[in-house]
Amino acid sequence: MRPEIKEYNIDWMIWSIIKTAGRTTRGSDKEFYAMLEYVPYFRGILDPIVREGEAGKQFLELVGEYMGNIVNAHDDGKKLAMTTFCFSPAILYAMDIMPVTLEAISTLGALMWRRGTYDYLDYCCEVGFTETSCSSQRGSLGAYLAGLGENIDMIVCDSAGVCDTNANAFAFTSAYLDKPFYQLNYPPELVTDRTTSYHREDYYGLIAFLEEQSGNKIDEDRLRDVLTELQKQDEILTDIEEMQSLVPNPMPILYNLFIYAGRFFFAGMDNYTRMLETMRDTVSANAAEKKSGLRSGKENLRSLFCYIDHFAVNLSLWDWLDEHGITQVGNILSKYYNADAPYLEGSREAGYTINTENLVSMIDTMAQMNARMPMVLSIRGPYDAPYMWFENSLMLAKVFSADCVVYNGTPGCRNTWGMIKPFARDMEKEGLPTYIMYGDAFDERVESWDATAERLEEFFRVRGLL
Amino acid sequence: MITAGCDIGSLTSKGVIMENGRIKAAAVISSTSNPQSSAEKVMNLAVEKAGMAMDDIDVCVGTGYGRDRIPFVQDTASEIVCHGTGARWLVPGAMTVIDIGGQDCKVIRLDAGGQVEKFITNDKCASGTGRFLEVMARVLGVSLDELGTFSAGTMSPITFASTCTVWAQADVIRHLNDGHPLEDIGAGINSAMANRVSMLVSGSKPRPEICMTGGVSKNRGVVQTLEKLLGSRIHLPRRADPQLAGAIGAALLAQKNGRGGAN
Amino acid sequence: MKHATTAGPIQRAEESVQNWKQNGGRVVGYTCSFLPVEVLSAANVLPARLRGTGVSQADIGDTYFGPYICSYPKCILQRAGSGQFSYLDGVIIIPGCDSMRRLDECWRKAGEDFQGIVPDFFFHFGVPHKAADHSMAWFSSEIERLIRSLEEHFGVSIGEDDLRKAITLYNKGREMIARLNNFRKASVNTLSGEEAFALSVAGTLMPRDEYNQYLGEYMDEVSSRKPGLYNGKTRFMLVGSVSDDLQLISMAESLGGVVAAETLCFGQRHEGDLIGENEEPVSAMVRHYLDESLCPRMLGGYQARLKSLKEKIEEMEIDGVIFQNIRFCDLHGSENAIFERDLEAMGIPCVRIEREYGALADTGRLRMRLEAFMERMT
Amino acid sequence: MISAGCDVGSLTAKGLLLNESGIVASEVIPVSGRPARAALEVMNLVLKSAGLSMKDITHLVGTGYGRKRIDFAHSIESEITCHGMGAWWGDHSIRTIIDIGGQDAKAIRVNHEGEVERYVYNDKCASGTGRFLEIMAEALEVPLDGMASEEEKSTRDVHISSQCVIFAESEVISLVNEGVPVPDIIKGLHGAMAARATALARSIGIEERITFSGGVARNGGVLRGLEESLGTSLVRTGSNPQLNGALGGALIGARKCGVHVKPPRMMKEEHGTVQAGH
Repeated sequence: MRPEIKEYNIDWMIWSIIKTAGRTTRGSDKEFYAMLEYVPYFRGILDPIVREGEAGKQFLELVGEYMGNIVNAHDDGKKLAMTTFCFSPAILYAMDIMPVTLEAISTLGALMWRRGTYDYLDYCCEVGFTETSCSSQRGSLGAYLAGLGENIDMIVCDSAGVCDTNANAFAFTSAYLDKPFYQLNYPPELVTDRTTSYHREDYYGLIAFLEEQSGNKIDEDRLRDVLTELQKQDEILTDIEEMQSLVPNPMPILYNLFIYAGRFFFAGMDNYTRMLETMRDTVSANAAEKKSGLRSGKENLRSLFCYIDHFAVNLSLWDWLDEHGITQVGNILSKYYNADAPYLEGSREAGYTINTENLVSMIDTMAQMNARMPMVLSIRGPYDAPYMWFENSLMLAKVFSADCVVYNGTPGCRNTWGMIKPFARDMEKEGLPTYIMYGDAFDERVESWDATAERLEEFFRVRGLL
Repeated sequence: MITAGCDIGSLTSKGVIMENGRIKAAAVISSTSNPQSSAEKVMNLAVEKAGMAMDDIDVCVGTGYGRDRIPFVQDTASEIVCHGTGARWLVPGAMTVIDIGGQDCKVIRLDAGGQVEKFITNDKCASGTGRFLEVMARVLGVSLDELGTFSAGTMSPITFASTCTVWAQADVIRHLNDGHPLEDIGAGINSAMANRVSMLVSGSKPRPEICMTGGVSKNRGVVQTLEKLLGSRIHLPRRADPQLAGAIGAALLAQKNGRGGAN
Repeated sequence: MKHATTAGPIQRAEESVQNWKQNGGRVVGYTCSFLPVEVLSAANVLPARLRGTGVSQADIGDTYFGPYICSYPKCILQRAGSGQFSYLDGVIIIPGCDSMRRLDECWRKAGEDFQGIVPDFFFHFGVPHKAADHSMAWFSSEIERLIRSLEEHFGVSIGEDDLRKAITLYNKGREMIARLNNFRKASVNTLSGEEAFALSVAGTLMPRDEYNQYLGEYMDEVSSRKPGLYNGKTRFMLVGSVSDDLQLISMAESLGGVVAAETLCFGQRHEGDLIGENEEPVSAMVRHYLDESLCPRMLGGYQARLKSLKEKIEEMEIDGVIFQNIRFCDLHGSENAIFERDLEAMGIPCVRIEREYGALADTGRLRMRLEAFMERMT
Repeated sequence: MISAGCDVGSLTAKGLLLNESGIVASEVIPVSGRPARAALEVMNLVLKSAGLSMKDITHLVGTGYGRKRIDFAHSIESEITCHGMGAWWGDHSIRTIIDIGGQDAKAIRVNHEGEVERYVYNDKCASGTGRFLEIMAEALEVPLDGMASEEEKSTRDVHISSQCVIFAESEVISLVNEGVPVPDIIKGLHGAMAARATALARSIGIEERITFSGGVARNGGVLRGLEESLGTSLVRTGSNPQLNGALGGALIGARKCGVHVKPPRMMKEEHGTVQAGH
């Protein structure tokens, strides 16, 4: 790691950048664009976000608030829990614990910095965490292993049984930094009784752990507030998803990022609800005019990203798709399987239902909801088993009438790289052209974005999609 | 006593003849596919330079990939020990040795007495080896020495896929096609290399003085970037060609252990 | 393989699998040490752990697995695809790690291109990553599910007594292996690591009663050896990823060391301690296989594993520990790093190697490391 | 009508001219330095041998790594489309094309019109590309073109296990040091390459018949290895497999001028073998 990097605290660094970025939008457009001249690289992310208008501004504030919470947690007498994107932070907020979500912070670094998060990625390998491990954690984990982040009080992950390298990153950290550790572990099936009760039991274990580590007892009213807010958020999401299935898709492409980033940051918090409301207004306005959400206003192609997006180097992926008139009808990160979701028609049992009647019903709700988080739901079993990755992706492709499927992940993603080839073959048999991207969503050194984009365009052209 | 060290590497073979801790003569040739003939070739060359005959050598120690097929040695020792010993002689006071050879990259930590305390070698993809630079230089159509002059001093070294040597070529070619200046690409290659190596070095908890041996230590670009990444100075051998470290170490061991060899 | 003595056990075991088959016996292959083999044995089905050895090309493995996957499951799939497992009456896939659990899909999908490589009995056996009460409960329901499907498919019935008998039978072998390890102690030192490992590999193939007898005879021979046979050799312990052939160990020993202990994804780790014989068999197996496992997939168990590693090092008077992991094995790879950190701090020399599975790739580099490691210790 | 295909790869540049009745002329030169220059060089060369000049070309299609630098091209096409078309043209029964070039390997499936149905590039690793063989040939001190004939002297199987090119190289070197005969090592290398290419093709589902294209297809050893691991004999179109990219480009160029150039009469298999083997 470069010595100069050792001078900075990662959380504070990202926080101050985002906070400042948030302020830039307060002046006039003229002022804003004049200011952009002074941040030649950072404009690559700031400009597109701000161009999304109110929702973009709210998103910046959301991120700023999230990072602020981390930086100020200990001063405010709150504990910090290191966790993973596919773990719903709602329970932490309900217990007044602040989440430090590695993948979210890795993403921010990968998006914002010219040198990405290379120093942190590599530091993990320096201390012996295998370089074949997933870059989504390494991108920020390196900072915490090097003592360049806020001091973590506890570690919770929910990827055991779903993704080894993810879960292993947290187990490694707990052993390396000697921090208390709890894992939610998922069996290779979804809706059987034994598994439903496993979800529940495991979640009670989590709550016991959180109570012990934070010294806060779980509070019924607080949990109810959070779940009621979640209910609202799910309803808005359902509305948006209904409209996403229209042709053309009225949703601005960057909203995909806003939806899941916001959910990973602030599930069950009202600031996220406000952003969703703004977004719903825009989408329905577009829908009313039968207008595509793309900047060009013209939709040439509908793509389903069956796994994750590409985060390295600003917002290049979304810019590129937008330029080419390709809309994104979602990816594995942006669907949460509330039983009322439009895509669960016919398989409602796969979803969760929010029940705020009493503490037991609410904890049960949390457990079943968390069991349906991105990746947790569909990567846990063989991809061709009921409710798993293939069935899910195919269902989404149909409901949102996608023309093609694109896989993007990281070389560290053992669980999908172990099955993506047959998965793609089966998709093609269903008549859906399927493309496998070989880059790394968080590390441009694996394949430069230009090379990735060139291959992507080649696929769309050669397969006659564009 | 006159001793010799013979280091048969995968790409180059080196021979050194020493008398009482001073180099009398040395030779470097590129290895043939037959280690035995490489060894004979290089030693004859060294002996010739020293103006003596093979029989004048009291003890000869062999090292390197081909060490077990050198006919005329009394004893052999691993690259690690030889490079450690050789580096300590080349840079007295060296506690951490970075040796980048053609096929691998070693980091050796020595104790005060010059014994190997801990070592790491590059198991991963080969982008941290001398071969990486050779392949890249060829793609750029420049000499290895020229490549070495492309240091991070240039304005914008290009970031490279440091994951696969040969794959990185695709990127190099793409940058060439996009008309990027050679210097920037070259600097990028050197930084990719340095970055790879720094991961290995930092992982070994280096202690000063840090020194670097092996052919790549002649590459200013790599050394400078590496110093920047490690935040500490890297000492380069002056007493002899840094490529000879292994052979020198072998010759020194030969002297230390005398006839009959080590163990 | 070099000496007949060490090739013996594995060859012998492979032969007895074929004999079992020829005498109309059923064989079910499995992929990981978390399977309670006693269940199969109770059904009079021979459990044979699948090995990936002897594979020289990965054209079938690479067709279905992606590039960033451990070479071990690829080699198993390669053997399956080329019909080398056609004698199996069933396969049990255990999601020991992400690479291994995808053998499920890849094997079945390969069956679409290569006829007859997927046996009718193809079972995905789920194993939790921790040993809490509820995960033990789930695991025992999974064992029950396995029992039922075996009964159904093979038309057998597996009663509590059958399970008890099987447990007793396997425990006998476990006891003997424990005694076998005494010959590896510095004070006795009459058994090479290569032999010991060959014997434990044989244990994952042979019918247990036959194995117990064979092991007994073998030990009689060993006990007749002159003590101190391997004195003066550097005493290694080998730790980490799967290794189901002798090459790695025999190389370490060919350099003048003796591998006095190992804890690998394959071999003795499977045996572990005895299974309680006086309690309800399923729950006894659950505790043994889930609670007492030393596999890094049991997340959060680092301290316990470090402890047992230290004990082994002391008991066997180990001079140095060789940590190895197959590329893409993150579970062992990264835990090896912390082991190394903590053991070196206690003054125990360690070396860490990353390698490819199978016919030892570029032996040169491996040898160089091990030689240097020995030089460091002497 | 004269249509041209200019395929600027990472190691070589190819130029080909086509008229209504078939191939007029073709050239292959090594790429050194800037691709733009190589493109111009090879086109001038091929025009010269055909006694034509740039302005005689009705439509020129550029393809290959350097395609974006070919400023005199009328249109640009992907290597996939060009190699697919070029290989299929030689024999319309071809449905799967395995192409191994200097920088990458691809498997392409085409329909009865020669249009691409599915394709895949090699994994993010260079083993299994032309560069792999090149580096190995150097390590073994055998000329690249001599590899295939060397292999024929092989007596026993050697397995090359390392996935990484550079480590495969050090593996090869230690094999040599152990005294393993070079022909056996070469056979092992060819086998390893064939295995990777087979896996590539299978992953998109193979449809008969299959042909082997690209620079490495000139290596009879890899060809034999492929037929072995695929368990079927490959189509030898007789044309120089290295030229398929440029040929496909020229064919597409011709189609853009509304001309469908008739395929050559099928060459005799053994004649093809000689070609492919050489």
